[in-house]
Amino acid sequence: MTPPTPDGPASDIRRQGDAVIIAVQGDIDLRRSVEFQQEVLTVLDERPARVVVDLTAVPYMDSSGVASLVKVLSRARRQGAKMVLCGLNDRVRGLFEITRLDNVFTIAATCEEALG
Amino acid sequence: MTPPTPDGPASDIRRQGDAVIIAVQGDIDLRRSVEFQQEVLTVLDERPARVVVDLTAVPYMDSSGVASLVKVLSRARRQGAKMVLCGLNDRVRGLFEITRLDNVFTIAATCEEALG
Amino acid sequence: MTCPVRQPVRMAIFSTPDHLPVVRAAVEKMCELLGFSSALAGRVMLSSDEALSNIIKHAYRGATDRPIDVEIAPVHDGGRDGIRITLRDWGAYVGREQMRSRDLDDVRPGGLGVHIMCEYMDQLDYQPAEGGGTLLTMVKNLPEKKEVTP
Amino acid sequence: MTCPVRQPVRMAIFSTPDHLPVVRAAVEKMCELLGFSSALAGRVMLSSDEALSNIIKHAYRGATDRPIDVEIAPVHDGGRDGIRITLRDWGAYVGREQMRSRDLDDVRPGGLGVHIMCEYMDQLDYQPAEGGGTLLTMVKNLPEKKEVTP
Ligand SMILES: Nc1ncnc2c1ncn2[C@@H]1O[C@H](COP(=O)(O)OP(=O)(O)O)[C@@H](O)[C@H]1O
Ligand SMILES: Nc1ncnc2c1ncn2[C@@H]1O[C@H](COP(=O)(O)OP(=O)(O)O)[C@@H](O)[C@H]1O
Repeated sequence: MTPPTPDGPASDIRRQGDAVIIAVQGDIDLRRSVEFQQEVLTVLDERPARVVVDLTAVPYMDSSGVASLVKVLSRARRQGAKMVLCGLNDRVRGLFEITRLDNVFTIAATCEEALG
Repeated sequence: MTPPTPDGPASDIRRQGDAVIIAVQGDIDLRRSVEFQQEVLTVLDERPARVVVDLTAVPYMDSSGVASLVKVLSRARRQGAKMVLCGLNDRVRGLFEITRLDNVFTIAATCEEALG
Repeated sequence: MTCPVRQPVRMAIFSTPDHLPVVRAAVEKMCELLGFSSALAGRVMLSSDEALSNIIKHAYRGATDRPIDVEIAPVHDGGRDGIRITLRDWGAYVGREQMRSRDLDDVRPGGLGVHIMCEYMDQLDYQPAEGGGTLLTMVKNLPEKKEVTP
Repeated sequence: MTCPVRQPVRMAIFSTPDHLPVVRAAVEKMCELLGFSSALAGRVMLSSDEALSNIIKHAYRGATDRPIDVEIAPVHDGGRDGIRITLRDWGAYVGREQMRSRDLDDVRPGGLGVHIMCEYMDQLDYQPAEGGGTLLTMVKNLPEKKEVTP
């Protein structure tokens, strides 16, 4: 197994009640989105009732990151899991608005709310 | 008078007791150091007993910024004013260390201390 | 007093996603120097990143060793200041007509980049480049200047 | 898993202080991508900035419209990863011997740039460039890798 590269992903996964919280770190762009998608899909393999994607430590996201989240969302829906996004900074929130996906995703005002 | 440019200086000057505190904002590099020097020299023209240069909002400084401060320090000394630096981030502090000027300048651990 | 930036910065990168963060950093800094707000800088950065991603994905079909030339230029057009990003690739030219942004009501992954660029930039122009490839020019102007009270 | 960056990024700038923040942003981002700590990235950024400032001040005597070519390249030298910054100007060549860093005990403004670059970088090499001007190559290696426990 290859050791993680210095700038490799550092998603932090923890469980709380029936939810799995996945806290992503770093920019989600063309460089990172496929792997990010795989990380969340792996979490969904556990068949949790809820998945919270915490984007607090994501300064930047592009349309490939959004595309990954769309794929993940449809998988979550298929298996009856609730998926919530939280911790979006203004720029990332703007990206969901401009792509009119802010009403397709459940976006919590705060990560506390997402877990509530 | 030309209006300030968007990225122009935003040094904030206030007085407290016998001290003038000059809070600088933005990188102090070759682009900015001459003007920065002029700002502090103008403050010294008021002949304050103490000048506190608050670098809390200075993410980056190069050797031209240090050179400006050396010039300002020698002027302060000539007119018997005390000059204190505060708010240096790790990188800026490192610059004073590598140029062995950390013992030439009075560098306060915190800006509160600089004013005390 | 520092003066506004007048000259363009050019970058020559490869068609690898690895270089995208470096270009984004340069674009963001130029926007900041030109007086763009953080929100607006984010839009310019995203638009140029989407355009670069499309060159990598579509014009070069995922090859990571092909050249892309980037120019980041201050512009002063009709009294308004702004930024112009020019991207030149040596891939197959595909006209703007072929790049329809899809119906956003149809929620599916992909097909959002062109829509984002159109919404966020003031000008977006694809031209066949001399010697092959595509020249993409994107412009974003600063909002009208308010009166400055010195 | 994202892979380490392998290809160089090139920038073509003018000899204006206005372009320094843009190069710094690109250098800092490349350092970050290569796994440099923030402290070490700051040193590489400062060193390349000092070198560029010297080109503007000395090689071009303050002229702001002359070209400078910058290459920011990942290097893998003897198993150690690092970054190489190459700066090319078309000014008068002055050998490294002429650039003595001064006695630091003599506190006066200026004369600190070369000292900083020498202290902070692992390699610093000035060569006359083909066709005139100077080619400055600076290298900084990452600290030895620690064993990685997966
Ligand atoms: N630089 C380009 N070269 C060739 N085709 C392109 C280019 N940019 C976009 N396209 C075409 O336009 C379509 C829409 O692009 P975009 O909205 O960015 O979505 P996506 O890249 O996710 O498909 C692409 O699928 C592609 O067919
Ligand atoms: N790129 C260069 N071209 C010509 N001369 C240079 C160059 N870089 C440095 N020098 C010479 O070396 C001296 C020391 O440089 P430095 O330590 O950076 O201090 P400073 O630039 O403040 O004088 C300069 O004064 C200059 O004479």
